[in-house]
Amino acid sequence: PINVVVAENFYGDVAKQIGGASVAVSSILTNPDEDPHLFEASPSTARQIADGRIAILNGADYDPWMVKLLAGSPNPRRITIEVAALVHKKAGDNPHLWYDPPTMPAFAAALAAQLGEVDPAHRADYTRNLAAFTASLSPLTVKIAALRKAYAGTAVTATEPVFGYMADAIGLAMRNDRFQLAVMNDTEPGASDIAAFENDLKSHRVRVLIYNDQTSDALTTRMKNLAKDNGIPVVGVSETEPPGVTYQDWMMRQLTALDAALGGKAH
Amino acid sequence: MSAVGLHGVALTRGERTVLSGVEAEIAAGEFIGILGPNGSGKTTLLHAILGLIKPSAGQIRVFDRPPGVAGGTIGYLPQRRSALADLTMRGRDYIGGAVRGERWGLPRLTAADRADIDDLLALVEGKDLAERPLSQMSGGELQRLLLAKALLGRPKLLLLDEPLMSLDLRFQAGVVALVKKVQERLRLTVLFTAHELNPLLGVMDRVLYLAAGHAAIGSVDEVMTGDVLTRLYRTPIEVLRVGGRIVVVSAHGEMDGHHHHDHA
Amino acid sequence: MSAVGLHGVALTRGERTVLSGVEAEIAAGEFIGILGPNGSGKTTLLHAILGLIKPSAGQIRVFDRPPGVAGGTIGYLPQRRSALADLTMRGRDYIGGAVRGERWGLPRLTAADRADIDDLLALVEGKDLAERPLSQMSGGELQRLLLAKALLGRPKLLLLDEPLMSLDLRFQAGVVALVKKVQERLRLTVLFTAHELNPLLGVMDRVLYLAAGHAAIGSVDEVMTGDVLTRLYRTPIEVLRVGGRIVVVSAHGEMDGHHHHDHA
Amino acid sequence: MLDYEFMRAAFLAGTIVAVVAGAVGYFLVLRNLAFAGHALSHVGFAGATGAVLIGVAPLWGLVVFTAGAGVAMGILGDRVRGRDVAVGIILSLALGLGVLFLHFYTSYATQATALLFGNVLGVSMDGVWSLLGLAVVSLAALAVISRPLLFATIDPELAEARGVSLRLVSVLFLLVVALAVAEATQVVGILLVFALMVGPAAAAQRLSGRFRVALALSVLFALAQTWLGIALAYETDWPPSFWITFLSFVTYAASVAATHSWRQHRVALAAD
Amino acid sequence: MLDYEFMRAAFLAGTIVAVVAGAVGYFLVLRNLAFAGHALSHVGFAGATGAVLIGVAPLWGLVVFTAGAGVAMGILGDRVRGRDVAVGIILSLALGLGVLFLHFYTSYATQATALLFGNVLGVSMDGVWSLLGLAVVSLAALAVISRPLLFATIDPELAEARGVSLRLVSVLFLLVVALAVAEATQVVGILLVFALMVGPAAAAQRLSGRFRVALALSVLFALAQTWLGIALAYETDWPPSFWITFLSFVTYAASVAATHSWRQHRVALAAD
Ligand SMILES: Nc1ncnc2c1ncn2[C@@H]1O[C@H](COP(=O)(O)OP(=O)(O)OP(=O)(O)O)[C@@H](O)[C@H]1O
Ligand SMILES: Nc1ncnc2c1ncn2[C@@H]1O[C@H](COP(=O)(O)OP(=O)(O)OP(=O)(O)O)[C@@H](O)[C@H]1O
Ligand SMILES: [Mg+2]
Ligand SMILES: [Mg+2]
Ligand SMILES: [Zn+2]
Repeated sequence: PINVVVAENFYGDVAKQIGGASVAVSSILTNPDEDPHLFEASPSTARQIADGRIAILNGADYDPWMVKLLAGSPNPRRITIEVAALVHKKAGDNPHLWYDPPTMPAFAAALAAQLGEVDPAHRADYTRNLAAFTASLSPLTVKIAALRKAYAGTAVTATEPVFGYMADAIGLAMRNDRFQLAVMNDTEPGASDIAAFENDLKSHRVRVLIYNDQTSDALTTRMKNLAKDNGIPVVGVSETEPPGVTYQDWMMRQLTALDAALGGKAH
Repeated sequence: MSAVGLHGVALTRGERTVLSGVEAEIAAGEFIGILGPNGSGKTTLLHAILGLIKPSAGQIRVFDRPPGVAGGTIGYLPQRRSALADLTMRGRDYIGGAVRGERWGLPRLTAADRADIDDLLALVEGKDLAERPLSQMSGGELQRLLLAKALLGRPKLLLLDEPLMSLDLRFQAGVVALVKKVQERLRLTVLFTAHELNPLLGVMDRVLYLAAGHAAIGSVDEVMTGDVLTRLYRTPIEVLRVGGRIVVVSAHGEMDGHHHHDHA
Repeated sequence: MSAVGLHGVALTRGERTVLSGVEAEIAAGEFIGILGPNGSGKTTLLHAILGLIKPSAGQIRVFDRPPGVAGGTIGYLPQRRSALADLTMRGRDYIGGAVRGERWGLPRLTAADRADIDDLLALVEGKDLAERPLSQMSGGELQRLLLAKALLGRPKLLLLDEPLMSLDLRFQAGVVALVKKVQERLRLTVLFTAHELNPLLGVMDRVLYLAAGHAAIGSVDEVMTGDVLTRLYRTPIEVLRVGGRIVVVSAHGEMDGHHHHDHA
Repeated sequence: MLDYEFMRAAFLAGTIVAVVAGAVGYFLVLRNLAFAGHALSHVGFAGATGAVLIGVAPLWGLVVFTAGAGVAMGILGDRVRGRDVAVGIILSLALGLGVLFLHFYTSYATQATALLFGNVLGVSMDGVWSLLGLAVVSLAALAVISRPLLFATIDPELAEARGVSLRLVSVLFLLVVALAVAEATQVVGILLVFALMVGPAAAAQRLSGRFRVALALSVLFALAQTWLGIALAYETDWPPSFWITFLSFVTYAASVAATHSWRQHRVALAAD
Repeated sequence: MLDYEFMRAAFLAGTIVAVVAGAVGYFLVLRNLAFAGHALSHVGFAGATGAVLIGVAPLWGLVVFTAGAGVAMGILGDRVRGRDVAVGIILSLALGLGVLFLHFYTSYATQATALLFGNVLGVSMDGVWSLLGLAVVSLAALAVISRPLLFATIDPELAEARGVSLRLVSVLFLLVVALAVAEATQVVGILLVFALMVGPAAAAQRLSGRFRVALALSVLFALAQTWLGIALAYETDWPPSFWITFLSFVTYAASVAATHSWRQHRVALAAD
């Protein structure tokens, strides 16, 4: 089989769906929010990268360690797919690209094309798998359109910009961007940012709080509690794919949860 | 009562045996001068009496108990001190920090403690040191302050390791007189190491002398003879008796750089 | 040539004026004893000559240049030393670390440097110190090592701040004789502070005495009289002449704890 | 400014942390242990990671590791020279263990990392209460050990001779530091705790040679920096940690400028 | 094991870092500056963040900030007592500035953090070359200052009297440390650099009182730990940093057990 090594598990999941039995996918399980003091890949990870025929990473400086590991094992035959480049995003942009609806189709197409070149014998399989994958995304597309129709312009807020692209796609009016940016950048939101956030929750100016379950600290936890106290629904989203579900299910669950929180009006 | 008993004591530092077969019985209330050339083990012996190092042979008793348990009843002026030079604490607080320092609790000073500290500072003529930071004191000023601290808490046994170091003649005489006075008043036992024999002559009860790995204790008249001291220090020393006082003078001999000086 | 010139020098530490109006001309090759009670400013004066503190008035010249530029030509034994006590470096390397230490480059020792260090160690009878870590030396052993280091690099001016501190009689006599020998051989200028007058009597050319904020320089015979010293130290001091030698003896007076001792 | 509950909580939490940090910091600086204070905050992280790995609440791992490291530092380094090295070695080892624990994660270590970044503007009233509890415990422990601690710090030789175990005192003090750092860090953040421990105490010790006065000044400076820092953060909308560390720096720099030895050093420098 | 280029690069990079860290670490430990070494690795991050903010390459910010902090530490703390505090204050200030810079970000700070992810298994051959360049520069600089550095370290009073500027030496040395830490950290990771600076040097100084021998031992220990650590990592598939810090700890612990003063300390402890 073709060795495919991916930085984040959601890309790995999609790579499996496209490659099927003729690829061996290894996802490097790393927490995106690790203390930089403590991040380190193990030798087997480095070996997977060295042995990988195709390497996949998010880019936009979301996974700089992957860039280094790739540079450490130069291989002219290896094909590297940087998702950010496919969707024309660069360092400094919101790196949570996999929440942007156009990202996965673009990635899947690029991967299928590369696999076809690497392994022409199974090119037909890849093309078929790509078609199946694209088709499987259509419920998501439908759901997003429905959400958009029902809730475009609705004010929501979030503790972190993980869900940012999806919120844009739905047309939600995302508030408190500066607060989210500060949390993501590991700095401290200013007093006015916190005040604005609290006011939004207390005066019900937002309908939903989108909350990153994977990175919570005292401040974001307090915001979650404040939202609950004020009867504002909290929708949990996660930065990476939970075990045992596909990308499509993962996204659909989150969208369904959002819909439920907003009143269940999207059909 | 015996203040310090040394029975067949051997002391080792690293691999070297510094002293062995030390036998001495020091009675409560005695003023003992500990003499001996550099490296003969004066400091080592005091450390052993404090319980900081264990004898490799023999037994040490302090007030009929093992060393190290007497705690607050021992006053000590160490020869070496850890970095004091840049401590900005003033003299009075430096002494105050040692009051009942071996007990848990807040470093509170009672009015009696304060009066005590004032007394001690007055004794060492250190009233003006009370308000000044340690980092700004001259060597001799620091020495006086440390002496005051060693006397804190009415110790029953006072171990002074070269308390005359850095002091001028006036203070040397003063410190010796002061220690003698305190000793007599409180029936203190004093072990006093020094290289300056002169200031100690009038006050010592007995001399403990260390040399060549052995120790011997004797009266002043037994030890303070030219012959004994010359043997002890291995340099010509004369003991002169002038004007009713004993004066120890070293002859100004050249030091022989090629002769090996044995410390063991 | 004048080795050290002090012209109307005033020295201040913090807010206190330690010395003022100091006038002295020290010729190259002289052996000067600097005497004075604790806190009289001996160390301060040496610091000023080294250029470590600037005079608040007057001018200091060292070999006709401002202080602080002479660099390698000055040997110095400081009275206070930063934490040496726990340095595991052995004696020889400790001295070697100072060889041409003021120049950039690797700390390489030539065969000549090594021979030099051996000579110096032999001079202070410190051959056995060469291989031992500093943390395991007695106070006097350390002192000898530091003296050897001060003599490194054939200095023209040697400033020794209480080099006799912690030394036994044998080594005191030895160190003085050694410094004298080196001084005569190399026509060295020596400034030597001490509290022990006896060991210096035979070797000093002149005495610089500091007291009550002032300094005066004079011949040994001028200063070494009971009257002058009694005034200087403010304690009864007798100068006895026995067997052709001058002996300075302090009378064993009680120290008066309530009398204010003025340092300025 | 005080209309918002988060501002009230911030002032309260800041006040509590300032008092603890000012008092503990006085001894920390006197004993030259700033490094240990900083290192303990890293160590806690490794502990939290390990705890999550074996399925225990991260707070436990944090406390156990920090306390263990405090004990190890105290035992290995009761002398000045050894201390710096002991802290460095234990810091390395703890971070190494943290890396190892993370390696064994099959899920994401979010729970552990979250403990690291407190924020004084994000303190809840619950947080204030837990801080208060911590403050009472650590100040009480400090009060109990303070006399032998002071003694052992300014005169180790005499203290040892009087039967004070330098090692025990050193270990107990580092336990107090560990407790203060580990818990306060979660609520208000590493940066703030550390800045409040070192700056005020160092300035206070430069300005006064009296034990009581310097200790009081240390606490006062810490309080002033915290209050002013939070107020400035509110006015400028910049992060409070920045303002507090900045004020800490300014206080220390002012104390250096105000004391004499600095002027003398300058002369010495000019004379080289 | 050496079939993989990343393993070859790891051994090469590890070797270079070990030599530099062993040599620089010898002086770092002798001067009791472990804290400064650690702190400098934090400081660089604030610089990188600031650089990105004003649109400069983050590496520049990292180097400028680390070097600046090294200079400031050297100037503020040329005496033992002041040093620890100076490092702590500057560390706080730098972290505070880092938080402030991040506060002004209107985009995602990923670029600045990207610099921090050094990893010995991710070293490219380019990285090896740049490390080699760095190693040559810092070892050359260390060689130039080493004589006055040693002098000023073991005998500050005499050195000052001989015209050595303690401050200048201190500043220059911290610049060397800053250079070594700032660059090596990006390539092989903070943890590894620091563990290799402290552990081997501390063990070497315990085991030998000879300058040359101890310096050589320090480098040798660093090399042995690195090679063995990488090999063990390959065999066990655990992270190399863990193994190297662990070996560093073991070496130091063994050196403590092997030297006498430890045994004496135990006696003193038992006697309390
Ligand atoms: N920690 C140690 N390890 C090994 N040897 C030591 C240690 N401390 C002292 N020594 C050695 O033990 C011997 C006795 O030392 P000690 O300090 O007791 O001498 P002393 O009589 O007090 O000398 P001085 O008059 O110089 O103070 C010396 O030879 C010294 O080198
Ligand atoms: N850094 C300082 N700041 C302020 N005052 C100081 C400082 N250093 C010393 N002094 C004061 O200056 C005076 C002279 O001190 P110095 O050390 O020169 O005396 P000394 O003659 O060497 O005394 P000793 O015989 O005790 O060594 C003393 O009163 C001392 O308290
Ligand atoms: Mg001694
Ligand atoms: Mg002096
Ligand atoms: Zn750190």
